[in-house]
Amino acid sequence: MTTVDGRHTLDREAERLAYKPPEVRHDIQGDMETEERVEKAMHHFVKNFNSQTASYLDGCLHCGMCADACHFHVRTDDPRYTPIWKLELFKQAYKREAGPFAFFYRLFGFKKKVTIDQLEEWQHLLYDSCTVCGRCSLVCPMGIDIAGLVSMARHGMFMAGLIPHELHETAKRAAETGSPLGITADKFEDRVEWMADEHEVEIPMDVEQADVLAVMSSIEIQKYPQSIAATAKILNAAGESWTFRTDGFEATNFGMLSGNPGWQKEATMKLINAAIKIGAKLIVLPECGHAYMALRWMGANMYGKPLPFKVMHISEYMADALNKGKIKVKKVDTSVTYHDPCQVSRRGGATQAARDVIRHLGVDFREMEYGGDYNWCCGGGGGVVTIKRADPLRHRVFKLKMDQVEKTEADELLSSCANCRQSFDDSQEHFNWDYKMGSLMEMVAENLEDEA
Amino acid sequence: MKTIPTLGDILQAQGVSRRGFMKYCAATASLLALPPAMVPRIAQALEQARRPSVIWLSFQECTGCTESLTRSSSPTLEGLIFDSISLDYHHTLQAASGDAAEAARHAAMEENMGQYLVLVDGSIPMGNPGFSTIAGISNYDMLMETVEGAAAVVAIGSCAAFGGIPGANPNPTGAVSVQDLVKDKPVVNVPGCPPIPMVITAVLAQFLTFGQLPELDIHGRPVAFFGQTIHDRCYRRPFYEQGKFAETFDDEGARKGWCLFKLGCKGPITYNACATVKWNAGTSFPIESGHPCLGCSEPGFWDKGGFYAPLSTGNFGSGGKLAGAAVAGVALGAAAAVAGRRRQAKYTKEA
Amino acid sequence: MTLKDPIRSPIPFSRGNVRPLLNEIIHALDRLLDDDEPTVIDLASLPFAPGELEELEQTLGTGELTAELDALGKSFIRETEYPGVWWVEHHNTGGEVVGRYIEITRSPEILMSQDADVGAGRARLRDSFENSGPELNKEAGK
Amino acid sequence: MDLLDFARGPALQVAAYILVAGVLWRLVGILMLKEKPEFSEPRKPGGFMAALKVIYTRSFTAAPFKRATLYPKMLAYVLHIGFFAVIFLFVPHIVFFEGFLGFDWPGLPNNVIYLSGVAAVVAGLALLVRRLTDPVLRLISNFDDYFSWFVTILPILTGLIMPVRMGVRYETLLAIHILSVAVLMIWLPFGKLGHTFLVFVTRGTTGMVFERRGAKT
Repeated sequence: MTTVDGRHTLDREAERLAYKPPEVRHDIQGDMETEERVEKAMHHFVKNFNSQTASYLDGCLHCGMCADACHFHVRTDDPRYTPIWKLELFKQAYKREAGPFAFFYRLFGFKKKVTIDQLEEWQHLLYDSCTVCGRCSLVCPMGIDIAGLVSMARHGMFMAGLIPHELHETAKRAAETGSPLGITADKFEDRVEWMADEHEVEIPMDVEQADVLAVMSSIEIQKYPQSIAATAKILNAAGESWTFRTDGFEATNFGMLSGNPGWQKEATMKLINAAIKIGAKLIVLPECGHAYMALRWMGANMYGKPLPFKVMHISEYMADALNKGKIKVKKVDTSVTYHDPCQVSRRGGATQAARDVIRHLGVDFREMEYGGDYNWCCGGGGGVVTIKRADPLRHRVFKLKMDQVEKTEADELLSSCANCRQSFDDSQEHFNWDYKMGSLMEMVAENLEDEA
Repeated sequence: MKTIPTLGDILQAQGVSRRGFMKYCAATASLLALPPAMVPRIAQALEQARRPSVIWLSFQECTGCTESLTRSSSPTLEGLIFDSISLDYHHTLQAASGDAAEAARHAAMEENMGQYLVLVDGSIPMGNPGFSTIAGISNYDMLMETVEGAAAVVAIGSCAAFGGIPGANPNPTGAVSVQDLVKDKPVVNVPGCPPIPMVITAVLAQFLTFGQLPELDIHGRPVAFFGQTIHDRCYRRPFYEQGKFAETFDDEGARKGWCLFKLGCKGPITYNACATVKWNAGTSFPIESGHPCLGCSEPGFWDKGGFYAPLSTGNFGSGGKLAGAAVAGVALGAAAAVAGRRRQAKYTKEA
Repeated sequence: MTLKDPIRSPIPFSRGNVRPLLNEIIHALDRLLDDDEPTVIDLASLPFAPGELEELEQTLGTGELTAELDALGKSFIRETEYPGVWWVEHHNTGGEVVGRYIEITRSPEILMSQDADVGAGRARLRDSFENSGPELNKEAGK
Repeated sequence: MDLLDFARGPALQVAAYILVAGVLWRLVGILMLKEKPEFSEPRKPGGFMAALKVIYTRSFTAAPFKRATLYPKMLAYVLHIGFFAVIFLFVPHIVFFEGFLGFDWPGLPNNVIYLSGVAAVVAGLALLVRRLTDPVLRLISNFDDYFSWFVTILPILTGLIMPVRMGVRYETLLAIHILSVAVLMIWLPFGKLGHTFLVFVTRGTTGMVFERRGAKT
C-alpha cells in the first residue's frame, strides 16, 4: 500500500491537474427495463420537490465550501465527494421538472434528462460516501440543508432499484421481519428475558397500559444486549410505569436510510400504534441516532398529525430525570470525551442533554475540538456501515474521528448511538486502535444510586 | 472680380501698430487654442490673408446666436476678425431689405463663387415650407441655393447644428439641422444655446488664417473647443471627487460652491469650452454662477430627461408598466408552480 | 538683486490650479536658464475657480518693472517678484481682457520695438525733419 | 436617439421590467410549490424570528470551518462589500436610486469608491482563478457560474474605466456602463445571481426548520 496518510497518495501515474474518477461500482435490484428505472428515479425525485427543497435546489451558488465540511472529501480530496455534487442529478431533475424555469430547461435542453449511467455513478455518491451527517449543511453560506436533500434523493434511487445491495437487503429484511437484523418478536422476548436474568433486573414486557414505551435498536438487541438491561435499570430507578412491546420494539428505520418512504412509514407507524395502544405519554428512544430523526422529527409527519405523546432520546430522558432528581448517579472517577450522534445532536437539537448527564456523572469531561454540533461523524451513519464495499472509504474517513478523539487524551470515549458504536468497533478493529469505547446510558445504569 | 485687400492692408489702413498686431495675433492663437509659439506663424499668415465673403442665413431661430456674437462691446479684438470679413448678407443686421437684400446675396454669391462661407443659425422646417420663409423663399430652398457655391458651411447654434429647440419633441415643424441637408459641402457645427461668441470667431479666424476648417469631432464640432467636457475642465470637479454636492440651490453646499451633479448638471456629457473660455468677456460661466450645465451644445439637449434630473438617473418610464411586469412575473411564477405540481401529481399517480 | 529682494510673500497651500502652475513656472525658469528657452503660458486655456486667478497674481506679486502699452487697447506688462516671470495682460479698447499670459523670458516680445514700427517711425521722423527743416533753420539762424 | 439615451431609457426600462418580473417569477414559482407539512412538536419556537436569526448568522463562518474556507470567504467578503459600496455609496449611484426611491443617503468620496471597485474586481479575479483551478469548483461549475461572474464584474469594470477614460468619450462609456448594468439586471433573476433574493428564502427556511428542533443553525 502506497498510502502514507490517506490524503496524499503516492500515485506517480496520476494525470496532472485531473482527477481520476474512481471506478464506477453499482448494484441493481429488480429486473426493470433501463427506461423504467430512469422514469422511476425521476418520478420519485420529483415527488420530493416542495417549496422548501425547491428553494434549496435553486439557491446553490456553486461555492464549493461544502466540500471542506465533508469528511469524505476532506480525507480523499476527491471532488466528486463535494456534498452538493452528490445532489447534481436531483438538481438536474428539479430544474427540468419543477423549477420556475423548467419549461425553458426542457425546451432548450439546458439540463439534459438524467441517464441510467449517471444514476449508476451517483449510487456511490448518494450512499457509499454520504452519512447524512449534515456537517455540510452548517457550512453552506446559503444555509442549504444538503443532508436533508440527500435523504430525499435516495427515494428516487431506491425506487429505481439502484442502491447498494447490502443496504437494500437490510432494509428489505427490516420491512419483512420488522428488524434489519431479522430479530423477531420472539427473539426480542428471549433476549429481554436473558438480560433480566443476567442482570437481575425487572423488565416489563407487553404491559397493557403504561406511561412510557421503551424501544430498542436491533444493533443493541443483537450486539449490545446489556443496553436492554441498562434501559430497564434507569426506567425502574426513575419509578416509571413503562414497558417494552413485542408489537413495537424496533427503533431503527432502514426504510428511511435506504430511501423507501413506504417502509419508513410502516416502521414508524408500528411504534406510534404501540404507544397509542398502551396509552403511553412518552416513547423513550434508545441509543440510536437515526431513530431519533425518524420518530422525533419525522414521526408526526408520517402520522399526518401531531403525535399524542412525547418522544425523547434516552440521553434526553436521562438528563431530564437527573435534573429533576428522579434518578441519582454516583460520581465516576475517569476522564471521558463524548461523540455526538449526528442525528441526535447536530440535526436533532439534543446536544446539551448528553452533557447534562455527563455533568451529573462528575467525570473529567473533555470536549473534543469542535465537538458537539460540529462533531466529525463516525463514518457509519446513513446506512453506510451496512455497505460492505464502502468499508475502505469509511475506514479512511474514520481517521478524522480518531485524531479528534485522541487529541482529548480522555480515558474513555462515550457515545449515545449504537450505530456509531458499531462503526467505532469495526474501525477500531481495522486500525487496531485500542481505545475504550462505551455507552453513556450504560455508564449511567452502572452508577445509579440505589436509594433514588 | 473685385480686388480683395489683405488683412495686413486693412490693419495698416486703420493705423494699427505692429505691437497692436502682435497683440491681435496672440489673441488669435489663444482663440484657436494654439500654443503661443505659433504666434509668428499666425502673424505671417494673417498679414497675407484676404478678406472672405460671408453670407449669414437665419432660419427658425431666436436671434440669440447673433446676439451672442454682436453683444460684446466693440471694437474688440474679436471684432477685428469681423472687420476683416465681408459680411455680405445678414438679414437681421443689414440695412437693405426685401429684393435689395436678396440681390446683395446673389451678387455676393456670384462674385465669390466657390470662395464664400455660409453661416447658418436656426433649423430648417421640413414639415411645411410655409413655416418659415424669407422674402417668400422657403428656408430649405434658400439654404440649398446658397450653399451651392459655398466653400464651407458653418452651423451656428444648436438649432442649426442639431435641430435644437424647434427640433425638440414633438418637433411640430419637422425641423432638421444643416448637416441633415447639406451633404456635399464641409459643415462645421458650432452648437450652443447660444454658442460662445469666441468659438464662432475662432472658426472664422482659422479659415482666415490658414484657409482651412478646424479639426472636427464626431458631431462636426471643432475639437479645439469641443474636445473636452465641461466636467473635465470644471473648477468644481474636486468636489465631485470628494463626494461634496449641493443638494438644493440654497443649501450650504450651494453656497460653498460644491459640485452641482445632483442638481442635474450635464457637465460630464457636455463638450464645450465654457469652463475655460467663459462668458461675458471671460467673467464666468453657468456653473460658476451656481447653475448646473444644461448641456446646450449636445444633440437633443432639450429631450435629455430634464435639466434638473441628475445625469445618473435612469429613465424608467411609468410605474404602471413596472407594476405590469410585477403582475406578469407573479403570473408566470404561479403558472410554473402549477405546472410543477401537475407533473408531480402525474408522477405520483404513475409511481 | 536688490535690497528689497528678501521680502517674499508666503505661498499659501491651495488645492486648485495655483500650485501646479507654480511648479510649471519653476520648470520654465529651468529651461530659460539652462537652454535659453522662453515659455508662454496662456491663462485663458486653464479652468480657474473664482478667486484662483487673483490668488495666483498675488502669489507672484509685483517686481521691479511695470510697463503699460497702448495699442488697440491697453496692455499691462509687469515683472513679478520672481525675475524672469512676467505677467502680461492685453485689454481691448473697451477695457475688456482679451488675453492673459505668464511669460517666462528675459523680456517679453511685446516690449521690444518692432522693426515695422521702427521703420514707420523713422519714416515719420525723417518726413517731419525734412519738411519742416528750412523753417527750423531759419528760426535758429536768427 | 443616441446610445446613452437608449441605455438610460429603453434599455434600463426593459431591464427593470425583466428584473421585477423575473424575480417574482422565480420566487412565486418556488414558494407556490406544495408546502411541506410539519407536525412534530417543536423544541423551541421557530417561525419568523428564527428565519431572521439565520439570515443574519449565516453571514459569518462558524469557527470549525474558518480555516478551510478562509481564502474564498475573504475574497467573497471583499467582492460583496466592495460591490455594495460601489453600488450604494457612490454618489451618482445614490442619485440614481433617489430617482425612483425618492430619498437618498450619504455617499463616500470617489477615491474610496474607486478603491472598493478595484478591490472587488481583484477579488472577483481571484475567485475566478480559484474556480478555474480548484478541482471541486471545476467539477461543479457550469455556464451559469462563469456568465454570472462576467455580468457581475462587467459593470464594475465599465464603471472603473470612466474616470480613466482611455480616450473614449464619456457619454459612450456611461452608455456602456449602463448597458452592462442592464445586462446584469436582466440576468440576475435567472441564474445563480438569484442568490441576492433567494438567500433570504434558503437561510430563512433552514432557520425555521432547524431552530424549532433546537438544532444547530
